[in-house]
Amino acid sequence: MEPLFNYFILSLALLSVGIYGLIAKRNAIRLLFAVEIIINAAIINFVAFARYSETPIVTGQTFSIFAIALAATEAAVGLAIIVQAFRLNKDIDVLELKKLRG
Amino acid sequence: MSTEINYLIPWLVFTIPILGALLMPLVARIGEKIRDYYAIFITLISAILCALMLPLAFAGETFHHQVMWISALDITAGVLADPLSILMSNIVGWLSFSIMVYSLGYMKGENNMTRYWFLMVFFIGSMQLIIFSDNFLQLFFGWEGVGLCSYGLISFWNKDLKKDYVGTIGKKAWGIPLSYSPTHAGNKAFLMTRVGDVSFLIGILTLFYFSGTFDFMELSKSHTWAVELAKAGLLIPVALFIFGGAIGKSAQFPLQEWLPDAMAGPTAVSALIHAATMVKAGVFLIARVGPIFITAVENISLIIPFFEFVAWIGAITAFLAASQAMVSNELKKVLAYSTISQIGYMMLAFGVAGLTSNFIVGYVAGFFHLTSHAIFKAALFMGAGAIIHQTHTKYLNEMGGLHKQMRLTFIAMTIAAASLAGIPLLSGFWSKDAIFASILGVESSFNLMALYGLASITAIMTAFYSFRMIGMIFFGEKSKYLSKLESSGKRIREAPVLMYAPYVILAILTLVLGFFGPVYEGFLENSLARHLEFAVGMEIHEHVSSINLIAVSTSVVAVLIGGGFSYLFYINGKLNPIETVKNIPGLLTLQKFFVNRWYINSLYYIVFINGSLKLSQFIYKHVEVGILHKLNTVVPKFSIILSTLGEKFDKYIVDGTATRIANFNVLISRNVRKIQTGITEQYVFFFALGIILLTLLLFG
Amino acid sequence: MLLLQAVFIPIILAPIIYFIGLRIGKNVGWLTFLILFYCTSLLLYSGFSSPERLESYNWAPIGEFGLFLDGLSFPFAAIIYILSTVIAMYSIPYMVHKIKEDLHSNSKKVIRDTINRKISLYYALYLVYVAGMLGTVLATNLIQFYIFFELMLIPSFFLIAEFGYGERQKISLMYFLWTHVGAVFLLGGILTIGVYGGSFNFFDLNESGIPSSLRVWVGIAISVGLLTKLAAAGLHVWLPYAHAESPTPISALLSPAMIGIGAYAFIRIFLFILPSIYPTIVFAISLWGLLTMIYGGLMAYAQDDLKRLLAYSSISQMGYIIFGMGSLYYLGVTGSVFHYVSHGTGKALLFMAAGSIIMQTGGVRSIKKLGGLGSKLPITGIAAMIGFLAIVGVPPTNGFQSEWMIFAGSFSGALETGSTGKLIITAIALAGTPITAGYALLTIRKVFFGELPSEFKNIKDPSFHMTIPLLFLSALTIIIGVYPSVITDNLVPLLQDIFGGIG
Amino acid sequence: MPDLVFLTIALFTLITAILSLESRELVYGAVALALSFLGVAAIFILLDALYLAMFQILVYIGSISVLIIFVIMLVRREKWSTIKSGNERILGIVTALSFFLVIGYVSYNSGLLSIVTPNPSIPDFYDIGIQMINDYWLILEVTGLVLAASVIGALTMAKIEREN
Repeated sequence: MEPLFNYFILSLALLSVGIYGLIAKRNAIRLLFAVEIIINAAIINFVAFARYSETPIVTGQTFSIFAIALAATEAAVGLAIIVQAFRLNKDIDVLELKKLRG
Repeated sequence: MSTEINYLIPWLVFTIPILGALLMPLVARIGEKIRDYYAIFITLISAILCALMLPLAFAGETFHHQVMWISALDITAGVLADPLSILMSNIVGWLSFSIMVYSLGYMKGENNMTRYWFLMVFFIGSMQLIIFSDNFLQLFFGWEGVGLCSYGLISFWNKDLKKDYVGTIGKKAWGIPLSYSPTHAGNKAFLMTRVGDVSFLIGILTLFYFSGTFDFMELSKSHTWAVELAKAGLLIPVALFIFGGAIGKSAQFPLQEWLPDAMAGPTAVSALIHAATMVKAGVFLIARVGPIFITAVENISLIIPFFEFVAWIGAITAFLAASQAMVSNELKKVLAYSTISQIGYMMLAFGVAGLTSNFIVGYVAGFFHLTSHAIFKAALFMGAGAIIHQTHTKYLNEMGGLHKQMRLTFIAMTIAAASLAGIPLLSGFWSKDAIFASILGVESSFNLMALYGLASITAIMTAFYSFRMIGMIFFGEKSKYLSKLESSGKRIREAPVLMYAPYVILAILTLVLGFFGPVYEGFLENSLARHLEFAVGMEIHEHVSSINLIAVSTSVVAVLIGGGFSYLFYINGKLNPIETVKNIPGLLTLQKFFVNRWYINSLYYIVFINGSLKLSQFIYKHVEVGILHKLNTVVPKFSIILSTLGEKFDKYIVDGTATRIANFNVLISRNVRKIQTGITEQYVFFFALGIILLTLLLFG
Repeated sequence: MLLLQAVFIPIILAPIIYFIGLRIGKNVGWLTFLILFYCTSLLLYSGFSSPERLESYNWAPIGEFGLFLDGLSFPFAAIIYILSTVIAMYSIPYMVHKIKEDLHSNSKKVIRDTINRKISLYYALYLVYVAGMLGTVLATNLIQFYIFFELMLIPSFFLIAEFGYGERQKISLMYFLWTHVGAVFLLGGILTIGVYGGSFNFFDLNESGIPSSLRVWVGIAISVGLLTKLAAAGLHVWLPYAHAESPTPISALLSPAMIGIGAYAFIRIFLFILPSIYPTIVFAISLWGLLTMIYGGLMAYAQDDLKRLLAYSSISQMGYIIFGMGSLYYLGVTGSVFHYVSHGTGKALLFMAAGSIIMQTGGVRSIKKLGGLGSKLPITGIAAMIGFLAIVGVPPTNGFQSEWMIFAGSFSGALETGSTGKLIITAIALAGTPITAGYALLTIRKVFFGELPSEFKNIKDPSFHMTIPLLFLSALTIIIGVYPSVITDNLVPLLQDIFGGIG
Repeated sequence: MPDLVFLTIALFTLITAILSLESRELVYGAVALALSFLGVAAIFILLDALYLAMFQILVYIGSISVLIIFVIMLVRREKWSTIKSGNERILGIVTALSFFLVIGYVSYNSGLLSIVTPNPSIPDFYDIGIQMINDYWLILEVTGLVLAASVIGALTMAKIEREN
């Protein structure tokens, strides 16, 4: 099997991709993609570290499941917001949505 | 000879009235008549059940039945039917039945009769509970039950109308009023007996620690507790604390002050509770507990001080109360004082029983006096009630010359009063004689002389006030009040039959008991002695009942002196009492002293009632509100003051500097504000940057 | 799951009750009553079916989230829920009356809307409040205990602030601050125990881990915290205000049910967790108890406001409980627990009777202005009489059973340890009991006896919502008084074991 | 050396992830994202987390991706193509790369490399259920509540629109 480090690097790479996406993109849907990627990176870490722990534990998987469920809700809400914003502004450029700032 | 009874009977004697009383409000819904008869019916059943147990008493046997009560503490409930309790329960049962019948007439037309019947029936149940209890805790239930009913019945007329007051309104001693509204009197009775009860509780709880039980039978079987108590030096205190309960309930010195005022209740109540039964509970308690203590101690001298105390309390109370009865102007109060005094006699007898070599003599004397007194005092009270009912006055000096109009009442009351005074061959004569005889058996000469002296003087006073009462009611001229009443068209006549029948019957019973006095005494001695011997385990010496000549002559002389004066003053009219008092120096002061109840009442009010109220007001004003509540508000106030001070400091000193700093801050904030773009990209960027820098710093 | 249901059903349903209440108005009281009735039956069933019941759930990382019903917690739990159930019913007419009284509007719609809004708020808070009390008593974990301790405090704060009399905001704040300061002491104590003892669970906690130099301070901190709750003399200032000015049904819960929880916590913590500290503080505790009972009683004499009098009487009764806790003998502690029950039923009866009087006379609270009500309000009068008898400790009410146990325990403790000082204290305490009888009788006499003021000619007993709770509690008071085994059977062996360990 | 299977899957996942962000058409991006999720699922299989992999496929590919595609279709406009990424792009690349390098370097130096062998016992998905119900029931319930709340929230937003 692989050493743990490889999984870690994969997860780190995905996280970096996600960060890049969050910084570089202005399209709200792309931002959502980036967030999902980051969550996936985190989940990989969870599972991998749990798998490689000295005592057998499943907590990593359990929490991954919670995380996935929460990611789903987040996606749903995020998309709803996007749809709403689009209908109000006819635009999903986040820079244009700045006026939401208090 | 063995006599069997159904084990349920003693239980039913008190559960029927208690549960029956609880049903009273429901029965009252059916109809008023049914409610009244229901109450009397329950009393009758209870009395009949008592009578069913009499064979057991004749045989001198004991019946004991227990059930588990508080299992965790191993406390049982039970009934103890021995000659003592059976005899007592018969007295209570039948007297209460007759008084209940009397109530039917006396209370006719009153409102709130449901409450009255409830309390009366509940009282009877509680009283029987006291009598049949086989342990202290259960006894205490009954003990407080009767106290409650007494409280409720004294304050029965709780509207506190002026006509229901006891005592003459406006009279004061040391600035303390001597007249009380019914509810006040009820509170007073409850509180004073409560003081006694607390002492009782201290006693039985300490006893409980040493013996681990409340049970009378167990206490009399095992004697280790007494040894340990004596070792701890608590034997006499515990006994005295228990006696404290009896002092409160039986209105003995120093807790006697509640009983005269308890006359604020309806007369039937006074007859039942404050003459015949409840106040005897204390006597009964001593009769229960005394033998247990005597048999428990190894050496009888250990317990002697307790009996000395009991005897002295009895003697002092008898004297004190009799002196007040001589001067009281209210008919019921005379009877109340007389009750206190007679109970003092009983206490004296039980106390003396422990001081003599032969316990049974005093014991029987006390119990004999209890019986005879219950009967004739109930008769006297009921007669007095009838008179008050017919003449609408409670004052003796507003009566007079009634012997023609109320012939039956006159005869019945005279018999009862004569018995009270100790006229030979009436029941009171025999029982008092027995007490005198038992005092003569006292071994210590000082006690003998003093107690006998006090008892004899009291006997003189008893005869005096008995005949004074009869004289003032039935003889002499009609008072102005009565004449006025008659001229206004109101005729004074005999009370209705429902009322006079009970007290006439009781008067006849007094005569009968007088006739068979020595026989009854012998019977009592037999069954009680057997009981004490076998159930309690006491050694009883054979005692031959005989008439003690010294005792008889003392009591006859006492009657002659007391009765003679009374005759001259009130019946014959040869001497004018008012003039006499005025003429003999010192007598007026003495009279005032007696009328003001030896100022004991006022003293209690000043020290305890007003004292605690004043103390409470004082503490409330100066500690609670003055300190604690102030603290409660001072702390916030102080902080507010501090903050205002701080504000001033701010304004004049800090502000100057602060303004500049503030301006500078505004400058910064304007610039910083630019950072808050609301653009996610920038946030993420700085976040990532932060993490990178942090990692480099920490691990790089 | 029975106990879990009993605690959490009310909490979960509280918001739902609020929204339902907005629609159906005062009838939401019946819904609350049913919920609590169900929970009470669960509780009583669990209590009577087995002497001990433990429900435990993992609650990482703090420990076990447990609900524990044994002989000690059962009397407390049962009284809390029984009282809150009957008071839920009692509150319906009272709160409607109270809200109307506070309202200055003639528009029917405004009145109806306000009543709906306020009464649903009331019942929602009420549910959380009673569940918080129950949770405190059933907790098996110090942290859990503290959380519930606060959970009962916060709704009661809002209940006073929103529905009280007089300067209610100020008073509720005072109440909150005082009890909170107490709670902070308590928190300090229990955190110390938990940290040194190795666990926050009652059953795993090891007392020996606490350094001996710290033990006394822990004991003092916890005692002060709990005695503030119990309103011991000196720490009682908040109580008369809070109890007198809160809406009467809440007074009827605050005073009998809530403050006594301090006693539960005291017994649980000191006897079961810290038995080595307990003997060192008992003398101070009984002295404090004595002071409290006499002080509270004397203060009650000086009151004219009916509810304030009852509040001071509560202080005095808490003195009895504290006194029993300091007895160092199993019977005394039994008496304390029992007295919580007696005081619970008795004082609830009194507050409810006071509420009935206040409602029927149109807000008269001054004893001087009342009188002769016995004939007009017979059921209220009987209930108040029984309540007072329970407080005074007269058989056949349960107050007698608890009082004799307290004093027997105290005597026994004193004789066992051979402490003369304690013996004297106990005698003084017993001699002080007529004080209670004094103010009780005086109040009865002034309120129910005597002449009826003319303005009360036409009043009568309130509706069955209020009389049935009164009669029910009266019956309960006497039943427990005659048959005390329901309380003592499981409690006494438990305490005997404990004291076997200490002695 | 990394296993060939792992390497393939990892590269696939990474490339599709980058594609999902960089594709010209948003729809393609969405498809690429779905593929990336699939890659992650494969990683899970490598890690012996079969149940999780199935869950990942069900939730991410089956629902989230589909949802995203729907939304994209709903809001399809010309304007998207006009949304330009300017300087941010370079900034993003630099940041992400430096982030990767720094964290990678640090962790390379940490003891992470020494962990090579996984735990011999393969966790059973029964255990997940047991643990979830026994230890984390509260979290489970809260998650359920959050789900419900989000559904309600999403619906509310849609509803406001309709009223307009």
